Amino acid sequence: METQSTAADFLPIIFQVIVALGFVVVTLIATHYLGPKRKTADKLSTFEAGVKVVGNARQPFSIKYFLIAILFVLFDVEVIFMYPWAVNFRELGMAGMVEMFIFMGTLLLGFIYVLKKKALDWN
Amino acid sequence: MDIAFVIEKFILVTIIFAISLLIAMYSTYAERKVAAFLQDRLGPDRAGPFGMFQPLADGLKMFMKEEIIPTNANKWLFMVGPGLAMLTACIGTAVIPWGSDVQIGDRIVPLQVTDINVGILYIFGVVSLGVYGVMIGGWASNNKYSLLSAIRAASQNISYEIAMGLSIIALLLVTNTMSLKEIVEQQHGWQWNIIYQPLGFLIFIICAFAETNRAPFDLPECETELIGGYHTEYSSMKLGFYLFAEYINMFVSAAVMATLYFGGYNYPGMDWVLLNAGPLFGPLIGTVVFFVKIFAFIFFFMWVRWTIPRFRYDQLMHLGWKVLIPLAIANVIITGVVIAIIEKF
Amino acid sequence: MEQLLLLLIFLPLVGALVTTFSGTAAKHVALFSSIVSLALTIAVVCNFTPDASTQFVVNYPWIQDLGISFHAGIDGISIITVILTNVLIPLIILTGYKHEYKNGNALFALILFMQSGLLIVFTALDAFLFYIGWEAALIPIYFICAVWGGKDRIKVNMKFFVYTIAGSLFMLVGIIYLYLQNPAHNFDIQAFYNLNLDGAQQGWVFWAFFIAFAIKMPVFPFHTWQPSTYTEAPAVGTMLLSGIMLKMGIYGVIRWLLPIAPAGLQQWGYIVIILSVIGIIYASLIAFTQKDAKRLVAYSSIAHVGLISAGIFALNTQGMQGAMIQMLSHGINVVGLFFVLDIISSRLKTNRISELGGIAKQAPILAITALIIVLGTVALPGTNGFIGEFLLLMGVYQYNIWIAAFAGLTIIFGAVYMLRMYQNVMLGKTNDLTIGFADIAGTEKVVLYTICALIIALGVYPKPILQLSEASVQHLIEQVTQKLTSVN
Amino acid sequence: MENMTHQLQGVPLNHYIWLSAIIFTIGVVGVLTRRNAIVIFMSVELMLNAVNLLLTAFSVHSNDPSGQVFVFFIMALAAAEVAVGLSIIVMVYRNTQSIDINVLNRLKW
Amino acid sequence: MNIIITIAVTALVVLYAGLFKAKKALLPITLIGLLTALGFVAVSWNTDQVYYGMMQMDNFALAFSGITILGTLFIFLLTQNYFAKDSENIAEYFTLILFALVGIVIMVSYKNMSMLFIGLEIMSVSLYILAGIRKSNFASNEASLKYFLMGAFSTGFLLFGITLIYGATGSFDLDAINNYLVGNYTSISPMFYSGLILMMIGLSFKIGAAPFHFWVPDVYEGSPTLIMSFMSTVVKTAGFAAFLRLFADTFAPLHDFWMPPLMVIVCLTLLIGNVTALFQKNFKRMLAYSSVSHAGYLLFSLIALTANSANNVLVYAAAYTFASIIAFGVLIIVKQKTGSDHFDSFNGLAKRNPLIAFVLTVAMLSLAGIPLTAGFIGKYLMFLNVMQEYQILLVAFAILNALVGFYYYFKVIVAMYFKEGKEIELETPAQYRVVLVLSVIITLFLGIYPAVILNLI
Repeated sequence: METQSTAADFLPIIFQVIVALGFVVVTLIATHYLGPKRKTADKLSTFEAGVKVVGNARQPFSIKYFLIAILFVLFDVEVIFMYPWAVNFRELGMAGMVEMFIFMGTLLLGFIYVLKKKALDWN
Repeated sequence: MDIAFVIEKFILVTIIFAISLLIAMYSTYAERKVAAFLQDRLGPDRAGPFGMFQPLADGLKMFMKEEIIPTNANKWLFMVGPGLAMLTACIGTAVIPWGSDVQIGDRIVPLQVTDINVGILYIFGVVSLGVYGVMIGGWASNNKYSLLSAIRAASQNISYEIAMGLSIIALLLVTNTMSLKEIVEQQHGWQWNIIYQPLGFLIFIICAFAETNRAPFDLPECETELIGGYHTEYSSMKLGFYLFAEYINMFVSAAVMATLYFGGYNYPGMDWVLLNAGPLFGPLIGTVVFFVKIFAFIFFFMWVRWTIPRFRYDQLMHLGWKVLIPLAIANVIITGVVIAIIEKF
Repeated sequence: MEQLLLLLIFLPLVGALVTTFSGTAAKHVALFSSIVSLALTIAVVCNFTPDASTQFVVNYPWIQDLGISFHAGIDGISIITVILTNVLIPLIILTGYKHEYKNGNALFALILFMQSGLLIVFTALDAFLFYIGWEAALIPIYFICAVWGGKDRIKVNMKFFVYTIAGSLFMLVGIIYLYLQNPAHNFDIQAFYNLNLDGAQQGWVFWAFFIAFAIKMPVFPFHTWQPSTYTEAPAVGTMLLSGIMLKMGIYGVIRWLLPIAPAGLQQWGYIVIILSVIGIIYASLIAFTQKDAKRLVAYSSIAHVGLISAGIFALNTQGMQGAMIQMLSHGINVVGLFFVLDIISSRLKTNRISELGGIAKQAPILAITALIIVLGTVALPGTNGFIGEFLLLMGVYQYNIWIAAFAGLTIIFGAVYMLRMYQNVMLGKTNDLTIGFADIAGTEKVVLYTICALIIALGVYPKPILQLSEASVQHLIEQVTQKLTSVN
Repeated sequence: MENMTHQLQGVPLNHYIWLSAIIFTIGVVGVLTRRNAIVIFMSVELMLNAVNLLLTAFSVHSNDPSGQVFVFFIMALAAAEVAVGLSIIVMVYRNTQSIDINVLNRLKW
Repeated sequence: MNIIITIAVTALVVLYAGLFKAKKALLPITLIGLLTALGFVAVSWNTDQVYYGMMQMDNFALAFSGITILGTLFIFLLTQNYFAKDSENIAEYFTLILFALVGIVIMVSYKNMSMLFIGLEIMSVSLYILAGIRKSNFASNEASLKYFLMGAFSTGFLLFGITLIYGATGSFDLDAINNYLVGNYTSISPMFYSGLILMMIGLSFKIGAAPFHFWVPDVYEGSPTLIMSFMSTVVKTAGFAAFLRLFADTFAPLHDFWMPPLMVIVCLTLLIGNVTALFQKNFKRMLAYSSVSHAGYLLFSLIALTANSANNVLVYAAAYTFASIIAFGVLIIVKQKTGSDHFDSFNGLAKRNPLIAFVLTVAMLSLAGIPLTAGFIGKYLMFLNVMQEYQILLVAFAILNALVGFYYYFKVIVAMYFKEGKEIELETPAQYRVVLVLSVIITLFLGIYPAVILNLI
């Protein structure tokens, strides 16, 4: 069995976050005041390789990306289930392994389905 | 409240933080030098001896440049983006064991910010958060190229994250713990996990390249297609943050790889060294070894960048989903079965 | 012997099934089936011992878990209604012979189906079975009236249906209540009789049942569905409704309400009687003003039924006997009346009294038979109506002289408006409309002759019928009085 | 160190309950008052997370791992729900160019 | 357990059959799978197996599984010619329905709150998609989105309820919770009460009981008819089984506490469902509201908890399921022909299609609760149950509602038989005829001889 982590073990992480956050904020503020400020309309407009800006960037994009995101959510969450199993692999023994393989088999079925449906083909 | 504990941790955090910044800075320098070496030219050589102060000059320039926030952009998110990218890059180092415990006076100081029992998950979480920095920046810029690049970056990252997670699972089957410290301890001497998990490591390192958006997976920054990538609209230190975050990420992933697969601060014959070098220097030698491994990985990263051409986007997705994920699953199954056979349960 | 009853009940069902699929021969099949039923009825009557016992009993477990069984039998009371049903159904089918119905086989099948339901109602000795039959008889008549009815049929029938079903749902609650009170947890009628309910409980049960029966009969003020439904229904539907269906309510009161909740009856009976008398007067007055002969007969029917219900609720032998005989006579008479009107309307397309007249000259046979039927309806001595109404009035008289006086008015009223109608329709000058009126022939003759024969036969020699029911009625009254004394 | 750990561990259960209840209520109010399908959906997720938090708290409090296992289930199924839900929202968006649920009132009662 | 595995495997096989373009094989595979599952139901009868403390295949679970599987089977038979014109992804729809069925079987057999949740979600998530399978149809989109948002919202309530109950009792196990209630009857944690109420709200959402019903008509109307028939029959039945398992068994000791709010729910459900159904001009929408009102009748059995409550729900659910399947089947045929689901499109149906008219009549009579149909037995048992506690007022209220019900169920009968309409001849595919006739036979058989189903549980 794992050693139980206590809340105190996570405290140093907060220290690190504090340090990093401090650094980031201070630097951002510092650069804000350090740099010169000579603003022109051209400079502030969106850069599209020097060509005139066409439309707004807030528009629908390929559904493929969305599909990838959804698939990620699903697969990643399923993978999460394997972590406790992997850590306790030896304690769970044969039964645990068979069960997890069935689980992975199901997952694989889904994966194959996704592949066959050509959800992951780019062109 | 235990003041000594807090002080100790703050000192350690600051040191690690400084080191990672330093390494990131000099990685930029190293990158140019390596590139120059590989392309048979000199590289930066003006600022200081061998151009040693080049990174400092670059940093200063970042500070002093004009800060531009495009009028169409969403101001707050525009600033949060790079900040978040930097922040997540910086906190990833918290769980990496830099060396075994050193004894300073009576006090035993672990060379690790904290050893939590879900260290690997922590790293994963932080790495996933990094995607937000890119996404937010790309979206807030309100620039089609930035957005497209951000989305590409995000989908690339998440695609490879699955394979990465799966390759780690195979490793966990071997180690039975998620604490990085324990994983390192198990690899005492020369029993590095690379021996048990060569395939896992291969998958992991490929994914690591993709996760850090390094060549050959640097599609989000592909100049020919997307101008500057998700940070097209950025300037000054905000741009600096994105670039920096990338190098820090490289450093972190090198450290993680060294920890997980190459024994961390372990090296053959370390017992003898530890016995003779004393409670302070013995572990520090381990730390040095660890950094050597990290540098080797960083060098490898750079070497690959200047050797292998960039993937096409479809090739990238194809590799991630159709090759690495099945391979990783197969790896898990094989590992499981082999362990089961060896342990005969 | 039991098989006889089962046959009686299920033969029409089989008949209905065959009729549905027999194409153009449907009406013959239906008639054949109903005549076989009639023959069976005669067999039953011949085998019936006129005492208080229940005969031909069948008792099969049906849904045992719920204490429901297929328990049926015939005693002196139910035999009257069984005779009524099985005599009238062939006649009604015959009346339908002349009409060209769309989907005629469905119509005849539904009639037979309904016959089955009615027979279940009249023979059931299990409250649940009774309820099932009650509803089973409703569905076919609903369809008959709504498919083959007049132009307002949909609305009118919905009213009729909702009224009836509302009543029956209350009855269902009453039945469930009794079931729960019954320690044996079944629906057996004898067990229900033996329940010891206190006065208040009986009061509730009384109302639960009474509303259902009152709507069916219909007693004032639950009658509002009736005239329009009768008017809109096709002739066969009207005959079924008025001739047989109406008796379900009366029978229900006698079979279920009286013996189970006599105390409730005692408590609330006076209200019912008053309502009945109000109904009689009200219906008669309305009947006076009717311009449509069919509506007039409908209202007369309410008046007659009012008298029957008053007679029953008077709770004495005369009233009860009168109710029995009047059920039969009224059924026959009213079917006759409606048939006469149907003959007229099918030839002249109208039933408005003012448009008719002088039919007697053109169609003397029709006029004579119609006269006999009208006389029977107005209870002329020597016709069947007389015996029933006389006994009923006697019964009511014993209960309260003033009520009897008011009820007696119906006879006079009835005579006035019926005869006036007869006069206006049959006698008088032949007008343009009635000039080409053809006299009755074929099946029409068969039906009307039979009806007239029955009217006269029952009027002259009612003894066999009275004998059939006497013992049972006597027994019922005894039972009720006994129970009343035990409660009080 | 001991002291600190103790303090961290010693957050009374009631606080968790109140916190979760508040988060949950925020979620409910969000669902009921917002008109944007995505925001509604996020409010729902907030409700689920309140549940997760509370389950974990109870689980630790009563030293019974099943509560945390339940959290896993909730997360997994919430992920499935997210996948389906977002797809539905995208589908609706493609047909209507809007994710305001007020637009979706062609079916009236 | 075999049942769940069978259905799940069938679902996967169907999915893959679709992948390899074996369209003809889809329905046969599905039917074989479902029949096998039914076989397992029959085989495991009276065995009362408990699986790892998570699921209990007692007769209750098996009976409800049987009915839901049978209902699904019928609905599958109605798919003939249905999906083909809508989409290419028939196999996916089949699979989703089967997955939903897996969830349903879990829902009716759970012994642990986590299984309730998982079953519910497996079912719901599948249904969210199914509601929206007409991707370009606006109503379908909207139905899907509404169903999804409401479903997720109610899941939140359910989960919070479960959590509070877990906090109070320290367990998700139904027996343990029950033991807690019995053991600490005098000192039940207030958390438990709030948890119970939240669960009640969550489940009421799911089964569409008022005042949490507002999504039902919209979702039902927007969804494709076939999916609606699945949702309003099989899914609803499962929801009640889940409700019942929890409240009638586990929470039974607290009956006095949760009965009054439930009574309010029942009355509201009946009233709203019936009165609104009355004013509908659209058959499909009328069925949606009528399904709300039937939820009210079904909840009746929980007001007076007796040993028969579960069985009464079973009978009612069976009656309701088969009658509804008929109604939906006919609706699909009519709509395919006339393009409308208003009452008017049924005008004059009886002339050319006596069989269709007859089966629909029987279905309506059953839904209205006329004797000799299964619906009557169902209603009768409900009334009987409540009468046992002498809740006369409630019964009277229900009767009034039943009357209203007659009115709108007869609307379609009126349209079919008594109104003149275009004389349309409907094509009734063979499978439809099988389903319709079988359902009518079941409806009538259960109405005339209900003894077979009365003592199942």
